[in-house]
Amino acid sequence: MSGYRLPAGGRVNRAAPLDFTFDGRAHSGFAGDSLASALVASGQMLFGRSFKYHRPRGILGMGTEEPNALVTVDRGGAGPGWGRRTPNLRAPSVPLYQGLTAQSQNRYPSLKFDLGAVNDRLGAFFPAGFYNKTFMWPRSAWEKLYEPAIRRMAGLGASPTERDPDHYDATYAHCEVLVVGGGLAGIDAALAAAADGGRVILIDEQDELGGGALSDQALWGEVADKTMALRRLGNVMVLTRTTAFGYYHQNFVGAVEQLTDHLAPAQASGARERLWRIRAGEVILAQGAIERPLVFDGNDVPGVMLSSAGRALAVRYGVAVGRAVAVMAVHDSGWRDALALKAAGVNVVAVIDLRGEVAADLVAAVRGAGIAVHLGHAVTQVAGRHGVSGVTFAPGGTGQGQQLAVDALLMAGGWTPTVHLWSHAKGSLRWDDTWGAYLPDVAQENCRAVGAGAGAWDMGAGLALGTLPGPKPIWQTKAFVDFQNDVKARDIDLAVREGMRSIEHIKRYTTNGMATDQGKTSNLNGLQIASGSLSKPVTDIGLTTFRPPYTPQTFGALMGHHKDALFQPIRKTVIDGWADARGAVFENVAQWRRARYFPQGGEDMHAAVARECLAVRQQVGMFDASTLGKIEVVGPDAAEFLNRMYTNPWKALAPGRCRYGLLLREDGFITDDGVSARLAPDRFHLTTTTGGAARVLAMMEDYLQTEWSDLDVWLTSTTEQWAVIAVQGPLARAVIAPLVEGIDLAPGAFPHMAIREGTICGVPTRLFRVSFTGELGYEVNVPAEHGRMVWEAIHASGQAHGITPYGTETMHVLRAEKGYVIVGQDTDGTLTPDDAGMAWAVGTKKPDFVGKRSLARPDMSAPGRKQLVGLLTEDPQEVLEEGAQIVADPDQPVPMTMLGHVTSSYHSATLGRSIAMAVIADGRARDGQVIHVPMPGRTIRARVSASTVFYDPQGSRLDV
Amino acid sequence: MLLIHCPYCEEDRPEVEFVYGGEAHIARPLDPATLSDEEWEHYLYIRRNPRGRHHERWRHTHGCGRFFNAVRDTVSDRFEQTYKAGEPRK
Amino acid sequence: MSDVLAIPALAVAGTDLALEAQAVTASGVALTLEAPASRWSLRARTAQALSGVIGRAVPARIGETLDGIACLGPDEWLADLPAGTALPDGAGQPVSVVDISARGVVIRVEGAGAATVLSSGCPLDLDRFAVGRATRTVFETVEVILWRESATVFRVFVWRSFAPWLWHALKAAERG
Amino acid sequence: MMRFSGLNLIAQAFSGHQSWPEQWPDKAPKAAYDVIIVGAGGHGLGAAYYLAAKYGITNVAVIEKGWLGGGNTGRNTTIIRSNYLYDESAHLYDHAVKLWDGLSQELNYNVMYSKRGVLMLAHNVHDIQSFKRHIHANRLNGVDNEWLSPEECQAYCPPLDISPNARHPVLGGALQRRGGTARHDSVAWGYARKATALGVDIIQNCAVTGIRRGPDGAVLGVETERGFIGAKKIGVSAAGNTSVVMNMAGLQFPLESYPLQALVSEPVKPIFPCVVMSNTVHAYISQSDKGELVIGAGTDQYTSYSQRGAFHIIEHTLAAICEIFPIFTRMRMLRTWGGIVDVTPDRSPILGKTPVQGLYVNCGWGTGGFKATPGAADLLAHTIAHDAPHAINAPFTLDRFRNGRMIDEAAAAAVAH
Repeated sequence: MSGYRLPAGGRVNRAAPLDFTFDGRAHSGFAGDSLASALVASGQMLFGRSFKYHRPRGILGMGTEEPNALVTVDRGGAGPGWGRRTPNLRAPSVPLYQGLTAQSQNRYPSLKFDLGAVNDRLGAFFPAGFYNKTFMWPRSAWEKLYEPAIRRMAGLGASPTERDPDHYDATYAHCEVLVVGGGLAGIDAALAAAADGGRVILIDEQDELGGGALSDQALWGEVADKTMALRRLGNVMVLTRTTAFGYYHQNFVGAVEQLTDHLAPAQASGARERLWRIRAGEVILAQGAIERPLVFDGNDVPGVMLSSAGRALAVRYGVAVGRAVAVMAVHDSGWRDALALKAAGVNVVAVIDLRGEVAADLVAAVRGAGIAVHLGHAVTQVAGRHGVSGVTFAPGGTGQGQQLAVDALLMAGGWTPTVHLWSHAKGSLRWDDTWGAYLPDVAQENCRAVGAGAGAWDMGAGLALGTLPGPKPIWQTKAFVDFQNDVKARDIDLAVREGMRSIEHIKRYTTNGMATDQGKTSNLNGLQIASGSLSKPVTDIGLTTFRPPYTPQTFGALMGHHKDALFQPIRKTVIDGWADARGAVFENVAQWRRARYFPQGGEDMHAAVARECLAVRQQVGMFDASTLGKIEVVGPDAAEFLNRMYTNPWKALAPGRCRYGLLLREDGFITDDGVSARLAPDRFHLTTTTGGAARVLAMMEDYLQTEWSDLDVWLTSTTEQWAVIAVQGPLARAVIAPLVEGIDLAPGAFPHMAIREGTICGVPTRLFRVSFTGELGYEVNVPAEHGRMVWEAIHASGQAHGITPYGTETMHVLRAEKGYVIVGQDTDGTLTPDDAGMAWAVGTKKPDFVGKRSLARPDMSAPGRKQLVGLLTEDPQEVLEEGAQIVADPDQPVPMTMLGHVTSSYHSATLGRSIAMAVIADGRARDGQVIHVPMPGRTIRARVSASTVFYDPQGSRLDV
Repeated sequence: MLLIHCPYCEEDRPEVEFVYGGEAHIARPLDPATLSDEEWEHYLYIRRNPRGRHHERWRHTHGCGRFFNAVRDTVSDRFEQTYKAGEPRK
Repeated sequence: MSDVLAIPALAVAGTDLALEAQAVTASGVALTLEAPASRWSLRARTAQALSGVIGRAVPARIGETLDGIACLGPDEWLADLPAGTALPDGAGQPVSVVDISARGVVIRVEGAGAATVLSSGCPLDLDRFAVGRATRTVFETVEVILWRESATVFRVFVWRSFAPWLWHALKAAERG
Repeated sequence: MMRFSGLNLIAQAFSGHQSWPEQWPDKAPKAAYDVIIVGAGGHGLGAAYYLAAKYGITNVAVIEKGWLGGGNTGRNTTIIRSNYLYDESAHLYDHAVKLWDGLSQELNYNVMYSKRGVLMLAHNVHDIQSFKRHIHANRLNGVDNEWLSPEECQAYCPPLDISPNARHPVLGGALQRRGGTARHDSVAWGYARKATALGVDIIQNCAVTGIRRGPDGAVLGVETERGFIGAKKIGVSAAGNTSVVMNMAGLQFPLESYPLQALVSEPVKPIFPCVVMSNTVHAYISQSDKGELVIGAGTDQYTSYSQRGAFHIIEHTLAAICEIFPIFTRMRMLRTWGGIVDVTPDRSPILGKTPVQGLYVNCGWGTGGFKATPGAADLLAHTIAHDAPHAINAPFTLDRFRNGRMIDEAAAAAVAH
């Protein structure tokens, strides 16, 4: 026997030794071990430090309930800045692999000698809720002294600080029956369900099926046979190392499968974890039950653990939990465990049971195995700090004590059925006195519980206790309920004394059940203790709600595919690659990326934009406008429909002509705009803003389908059907003329605000003669697949005319020089058409349109509304900051009365000065007035212009 | 993720294909100009927001594209039924 | 390990996902980009009304397909016809015929694991999605039209600008 | 009321903490009160406290259908800030921030108000324009808010990824240094303790089932599971359940109730020093004093009272968090939960009188009610005491939905190009 490894037995592969380190010390174990079993086998009983008092702790359980033995596992990096460190892993759930590197947590400088343990000595000053009562004086010390100190104490392990080289997979799955839990109850349920022929998925969190049966050698054969039977069925999918963590509406269950963390890093390839999003016809929960610790003075000394953990170590892993082991039971299962340990070769010296009477066959069997029996007794004291060195027990817990030299103590406090997923799905629970726990009652979904989780498993009989009886008053004991959060029985008692009467308050006040195990071992004990303190039945105190996840789940798995480049689609036009190759600087607009400007020879944005602007004004520029939203509106009632949607009239628009459309929400505020064309009596080509495309289409569909379903008209998104190339500038016609066929470009034949169909570069085009620059301009629409070719052809044709590609920033400046509004920049969701100076776009004779009635509300036309105006700074070289606020009196005290703000502001190379637009209260009436823009440390003066048009107010450059 | 029966597709489909459309059976007044400010406020903003049985609109946006109505319990989130737009309130 | 290097590279590429001509997913399913075709969005109140205008039979039930035309909704059809096919535009009729040939691309997902790869992001039960069916749905947050050509071939219609993201998301699907 | 202090804590320690009194007594309802507050969250308990402490009205009951602080007060991500755009909002929220400062001392209860700063990230040109607009407006309103470059953002919040290759690169941020967090439960408990010490009754597990009105229409009191309780005035502070309570008085409100989820990670050592919000990526995160990363998710799309949301909301939230903070992909989600948020058409609250005489309301805080707790509570108390709103809450009336004078912060940040 090396260390605590039993000479034989267990499910580990003794032919496959594995080396690993814990806190830098080398250990070895076997394939099939967990980190916990391998460490215990090496004689390591101290695993970590508790959260608040830094008390030394060993393992409590050998499953997902483990609150104490949390470690950090480092799987190595992949170069500088990349790392695979994971904190707070439960050692019993960490499968051992060759080279595993684990560290203990929440201790400094070492696990054995931890300075933080001073908290334990001072524990009397840190009862539940202590932080509410202190750290308030002097007031300034909270920020400077107390809070920083509290924050430094926070946390268990350390967060990763490097990027994660691993990636994560996700999938949906569907089945007729989903079974959660692969113990014998779950296996049987899956076999039965499979017989119906439907798809069955069986999920289990461990690396092999069997659940509790893995700790019972007598059942191994049955588990093996049935597992084989399952694997042979074509309609059953078995997912091991997979945790069903959440049960959502209509049998939607989330689960995470561990794919590589059980392998040595060198053997691991592919995704680290996979998220399963499962929709099941029926869900069968077979989650089993978790053993309850007993609450008594000293129950947290390393070496005191759940009886089931001692059994799992012995039977499943072939590890003795100690050289001399005692069992403190209030439940039959402890007796059975004692026999199992003995059979596995562990020296069990005594079974102590608080009950005066225990089933005679158990007593006889235990006595027969040479184990001392002490009925009607309870452990009253545990000796040792970093490990158990002995226990004292006494009749009734209060009588004359006797000592027992043991180095491990197993607690058999009864069983808590695992009803987490049941509760996620809003299934109701009922209290069961024999289990001393809540059991599933009425399901809200097509779901049932089986096995121990349903209370349908023979775990034996026992008591349900708050605390073991002991010689000391509760407030003098260190009897732990929530081990990780250091919640003691006396904390719960204190909470009750301070007026916390609901279990929710007790939980929040003491933090009982709020540790990383989410109360799997503490909830029921806490409830029983509160029940005692309040002298009320458990059922009157309530139960805290179980919420997903059942066990903690990696952010990475839950984000699935959406990592790095796959986080969100970035939409690019067909011309994007051309711009990218020419060094364009891009900006994100809604989901799109758009070229913002095309710097040349080290230009900054200012210089590039000035050059691009002048080129458009003097020669010609080209611009990728493909991101504009487009909707094709077709049907006999198309014009009628648009007439109802937009503020302006549409019925009289002739085919071949365009119109600017302004769209309001029903509350009267501007939501979108765009130039649209009538292609035929029953066919329109609408444009929307880039960011508004989806919103406008959805809004129009809503009105069409639910208000005006009698109209014969249909909407089709054509945003991505058409690439759009704006060719703008006095030479625009000359640039496109050689490429266009079938369209008479002469001004008389093809005037401003018209559309023609023909071909360009041999491909079909919808050619708009429109301008967002104030210059002669065309917007060339071609099927997207030809967009790049046509763009390059126009660029080539334009070389003779000095054509200049420009981006969104230049587009913004050019349109601002003309006073054209950008919806979303110069307007926000609070401006009416009149506010935006666009009363001209409202068809006053129309009886109705979307938003019209709202414009008649009292406040929508009240004096003092903010109106869009132009602003010219007194210093022509001063460019106001967009978003800067405007006041009438810069000398007033703070808080100042603000009149409005700057919406758009640029240096205009064309005008040789700055220009700006602003929304200002009663702005148009302030024409010519000086207003002030207070900036930090100085104030800028500017003059209001009721008109926002700074360039070519007659529009003469358009009509050429 | 809810599972929603689309009355047009005649199938249960996942919630992510649908867009919620707010309370159902609030018809846009035929002649808004004749409404008082209070009546117009009621149309625009006032909602029953019941705890329990709720008539609501959904659109199978990423499916058949149609708006339809549903009756759902807002406490359990369970759908009682769904029905096509234009059918009377259930 | 190649995947360790690949993922950071993808992150740096960040905004630069591009379509290759052909790709294979981690689980061995082939992805190809189909050649352009003639595609229309067709709308009418009934199948008969539409059929009368375009001179072709169209399926009447949502989800059914017939000779390159899929019924997507009670008033909506997708026509996916050989390149160069012409359809009447239905002028003056209570129908809508809109050319969307260039609006999107079709990613062909082919192989024994095709349904599995698609299930990585599509929430529909593809085991129950019969050959010959078509429907609009989503792959994660991206809208697609799924058309099952055979047990092992799905055609995924997606708007052009979403195609690179979808292509790489499919390529990344690990489940085999 | 026993005074809380470090000295007292030490003294109590030597007697085993046996003598701490109840923080608030459990009261049976009296036949009638001057004022009844419906809803014992931070807002309702605070209103009761200010009624007693500032306005001398102590014959007050707070009636709660569950346990005090069990609604949105105990379910939010505890972000406190006041850097709102409009004067009305900035004054409202800054009133609250001023009360947060000193609340621990005022209540003799440490609510752990932590001025660690709230950093809002700008990811595109539109964000920059919008944030600059906020910053300038805040400055002229006397509310602190400052612009940080991407490098300054990272210096303030080291885990932040400011790589220009990110899908939504960080172009800068707006930092309100006075912003931060507080301990949510302590706020409710602190108000409850101090209010009861001043004579307020807190009646828990007592659902209001009706509001009784007299022949003149004015309120007479509330029907409850434990019988009728008379009241001259009733203040409703019922968050997601406001529509239900208002229906009892015959009123229909411009409100809809949506599920809102939040989550925490396992606790880790200090790594995240401030609060970061990104509206573009939809991520909200801070680290609690216990070490958990506290993360706010989005609302579900449909109305619901189930206090339960969909899983895909969580998927999107964590993807967003990991996009901005890629080092957190190996962190693990410990607990998720849901609340019910009541949302008005302009996403600003309704705080003031109702058309029913004697009935007052404080609702519509949507996802942002916690930060306003002391301010809203004080203003509700003021409005009840004077039967008239304070100047700060005067704009937040119901009328605005009739006359169109909305206070729409979200619309002001409209995105379109």
